Amino acid sequence: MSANQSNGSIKFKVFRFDPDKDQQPYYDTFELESRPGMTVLEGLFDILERQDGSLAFRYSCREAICGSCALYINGAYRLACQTQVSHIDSDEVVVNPLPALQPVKDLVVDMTPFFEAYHAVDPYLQPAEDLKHVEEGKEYYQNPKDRKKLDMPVDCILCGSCYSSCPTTWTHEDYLGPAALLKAYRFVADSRDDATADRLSTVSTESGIWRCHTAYNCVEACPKDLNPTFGIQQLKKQTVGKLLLGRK
Amino acid sequence: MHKTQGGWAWFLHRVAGIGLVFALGIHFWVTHYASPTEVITFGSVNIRLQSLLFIVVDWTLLSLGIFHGLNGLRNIIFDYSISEKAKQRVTWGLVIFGVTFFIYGAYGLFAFMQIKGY
Amino acid sequence: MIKHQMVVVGAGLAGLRAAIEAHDRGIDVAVISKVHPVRSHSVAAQGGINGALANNPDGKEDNPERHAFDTVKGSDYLADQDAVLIMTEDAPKVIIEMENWGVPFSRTPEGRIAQRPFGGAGFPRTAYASDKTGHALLHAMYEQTVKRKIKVYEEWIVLSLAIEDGQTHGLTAMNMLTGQVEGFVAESVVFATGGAGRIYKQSTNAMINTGFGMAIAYKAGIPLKDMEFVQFHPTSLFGTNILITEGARGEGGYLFNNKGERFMEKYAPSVMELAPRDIVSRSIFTEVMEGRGFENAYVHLDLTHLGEEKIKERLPGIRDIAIHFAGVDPVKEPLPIQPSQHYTMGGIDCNADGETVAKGFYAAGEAACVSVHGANRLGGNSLLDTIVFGKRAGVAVAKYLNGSNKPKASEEAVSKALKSMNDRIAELKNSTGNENPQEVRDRLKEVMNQKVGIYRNKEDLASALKEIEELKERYKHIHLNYKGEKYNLDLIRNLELEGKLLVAEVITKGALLREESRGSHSRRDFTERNDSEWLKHTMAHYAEEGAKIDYKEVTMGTWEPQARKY
Amino acid sequence: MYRPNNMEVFKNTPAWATNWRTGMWAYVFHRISGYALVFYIFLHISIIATSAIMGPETFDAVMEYLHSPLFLILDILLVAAVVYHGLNGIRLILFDFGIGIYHQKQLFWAAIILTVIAVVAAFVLVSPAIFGH
Repeated sequence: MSANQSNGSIKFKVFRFDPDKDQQPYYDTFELESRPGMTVLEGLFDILERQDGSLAFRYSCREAICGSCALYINGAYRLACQTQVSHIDSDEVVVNPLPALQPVKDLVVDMTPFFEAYHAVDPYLQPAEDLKHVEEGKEYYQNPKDRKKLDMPVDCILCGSCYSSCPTTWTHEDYLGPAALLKAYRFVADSRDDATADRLSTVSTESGIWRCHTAYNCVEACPKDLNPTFGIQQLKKQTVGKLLLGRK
Repeated sequence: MHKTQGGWAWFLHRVAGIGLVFALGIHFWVTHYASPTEVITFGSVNIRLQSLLFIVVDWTLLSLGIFHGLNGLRNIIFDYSISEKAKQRVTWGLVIFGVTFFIYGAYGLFAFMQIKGY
Repeated sequence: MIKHQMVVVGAGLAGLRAAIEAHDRGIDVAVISKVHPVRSHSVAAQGGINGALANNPDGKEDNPERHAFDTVKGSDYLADQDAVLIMTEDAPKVIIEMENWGVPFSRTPEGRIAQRPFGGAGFPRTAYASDKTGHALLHAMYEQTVKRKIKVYEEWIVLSLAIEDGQTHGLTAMNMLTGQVEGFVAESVVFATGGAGRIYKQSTNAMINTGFGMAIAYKAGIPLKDMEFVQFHPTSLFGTNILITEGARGEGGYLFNNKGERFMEKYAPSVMELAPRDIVSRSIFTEVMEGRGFENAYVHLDLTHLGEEKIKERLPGIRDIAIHFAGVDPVKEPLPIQPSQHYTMGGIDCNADGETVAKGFYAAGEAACVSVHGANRLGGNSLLDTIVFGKRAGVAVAKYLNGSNKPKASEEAVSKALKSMNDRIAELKNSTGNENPQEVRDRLKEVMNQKVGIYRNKEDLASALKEIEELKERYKHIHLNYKGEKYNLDLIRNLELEGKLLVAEVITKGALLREESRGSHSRRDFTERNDSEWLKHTMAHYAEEGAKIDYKEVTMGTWEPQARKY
Repeated sequence: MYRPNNMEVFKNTPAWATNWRTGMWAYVFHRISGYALVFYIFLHISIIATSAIMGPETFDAVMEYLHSPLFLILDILLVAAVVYHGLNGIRLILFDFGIGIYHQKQLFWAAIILTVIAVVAAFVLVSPAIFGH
């Protein structure tokens, strides 16, 4: 805990920018009362409610499941709601929006390219026709071992941290990015899904899996401790497997 | 229908990479570090290239080195948002450059191999 | 003016399900949501969704009737029994449909959907996806809307309804990114705007659950039903009040007071920790009030005996939450928990097809009150409610729009609403009042927490009502701190504040008038349930001077009210 | 018109200034050594091929010139680049087989340590040639 926090106050240095009005982004510094267990999101609310009503940021669940408040805080990609002020090893909390996306206002960024990539991978279950008729009106069976393969990829909250942290997205605007590719893997790994060939075709392009250079930034950035790189490598492996062996 | 764009390039890049690891190991050891005080001469290269192993190694280095290097460059260029047309141009430009260089390098290699028993 | 046949407001499970159903029936539908769909509060549901699938070996005897009985008993007989039967009969179907749509449910060894025990249920009938069931369901539901390319107006907040002479014409909504208010002309509007948890200081709800949707409908002349029934979840994390799923007790967690006693044996000896939520909440509250809590604020939820493996497999999300937000690892230590506001049983009055008193206006999900939850909702029934009644609303709207006396939405009515909304915003921006809206908001939350909480009495409720009236007066003189256009949270939150005040007033007034204890509504001064006088729904109608309350019959059926013992 | 990667507006936190963790260093070193080796391999082929084509005398003179301490030391840098690029390449191929994705940091450090050993060994081996002049 830093000196500033122990005496009951904490500085928030917050990125401010309205592309319609400001030539340049700038930082505003706010002095806040700190309290035990205070999160960065609570700090932002304090600013909004008590100091500066013009601050813009996204919020919803405040319990690290909705994915609204991914920000770049003191040198790390974090969810503002999940980050306690006292865990930040600095005199001030420096809050930036996700860097690789366009700012709309202050901490709110335009997530359009992120969700375009998500839409591009056909993110919905495409069950096999024969599966559908096994037992009318029943669930598709899936043994617990197959279900276990989904544990990691289904936990994605679409917060955009990985997308923002990936070196390829910094230079390539059409790159699908870690989250969308992990979503593609989520369905490839699902024993109920029958569209693997189509899915692999969709992602094995020059703006898809081959643009992943395993820098692991996505893994470092993920606030849910997921491993998009693992998913992408599985997609590469299966694609090359098909290429060489014509595996179905 | 399964199709892939970039899958072969990616796969061959890795095959070439593995080939280069082995070939370069031999190349470095023999030419630079086995007897570092000795200066390489045309004669010593000529003699070495009598053996099949070194013929294989040197041709491998020439071909895989050019492919792996230029495909690596292509990979880096493709990390930037460029049009499909530009991607094609880059690919063909690199192919032409690579083939030309390979021919030139091959010409050099033949220079060692033609004069037997120098 | 933007035109659609049907506009769904709210992109949680209920809203998306209604939109999907209507889309599949050929309706031109659009969804409006103030957050991206996957940020909706449905995502935070943890424990599971109830349905008599009979997949669990201990639940082979389960069927929709038994599910309905548990629900009715849990509701303290205030639920409409016909609606409950509709829900429980649809339950297995919608759960299987969701599975077919890709929800990664946890599985039994045979590969079928796994089910766990939940409070107030006679059998293990809660289907789950580890402890992130809401997340799994909402993402799959959103994926289906992506598949159908359903238009979603993301980060648009609906501000008012255009309802004239009992006929729906559309609504007005603000594009939060630009601050522009637009009119939407639609023959049919479905409100699936969620609950009102954030009028309480301590709530497990998302920050977006302000009850604004309920208030908009209420102001437009649609009555709110049974609003005094507010569920307090027994186990929220001390401090942040983040939900700790009932599944934690379903998997075998124990509650301990500071004497190390499993105190539930005093309150519900036969089902212990798995009593319905109102009973467990009151028990915890009583323990703390009588000095057997820790730091006079919380008790312990102990999971340590479940073992690391089970916790990591069945409750991984709970473990993450406990570690990140309380610094406690449930594998090693008990969790500090306390009850806090969790669910709004009441809502926009509608029937099992989502129909309200206004033609073309429908409601579904937590914003609606069908009513299937009555005075106390059982865990696992809310996810079920959203999907069953979301779907049914979609069906009903499609039937209505494809019907012969096809209505015509009037553009003038929407223009009128648009103009009055723009005037209202201009008025707020130009206000020179000296009231700080933040003080109003803070005070409201405080009042609700202290005086309209788990235990209630006449004195507290009357004083709360008086204070809310004062706050409403103060609200008229608030000023904004920021008057810009783009993403003006100050403006949006203060427009929502009016809704919060209206909803709070309805809750408090209903609670004050209801002189009995039923389900979650627990009066110190009227401790018994009084079926002869109070077996009826509270209906609140908007009026300028304050809510007008009258009552409506409860639809009974097979089950006659009996004492509610567990 | 939408420009997703306009880093101009993010002068205060450009994306490339974020997240410099192990994997990112591995990636950047791989890129830099890659650039260097592409440049080098064409230089190398040009010099060898040209001098060989010009005849044994020219070749021997060039070789004699390149056997100076300066170039021997530059050779060690070359060893560093080649060994790192090769070992990290093997690391990447292991990932492609699904091996070590959850141990990428350890693999990176293994590559670095082996590179250092190779450089030291190279230095020890050629030091007689360097200091013998």
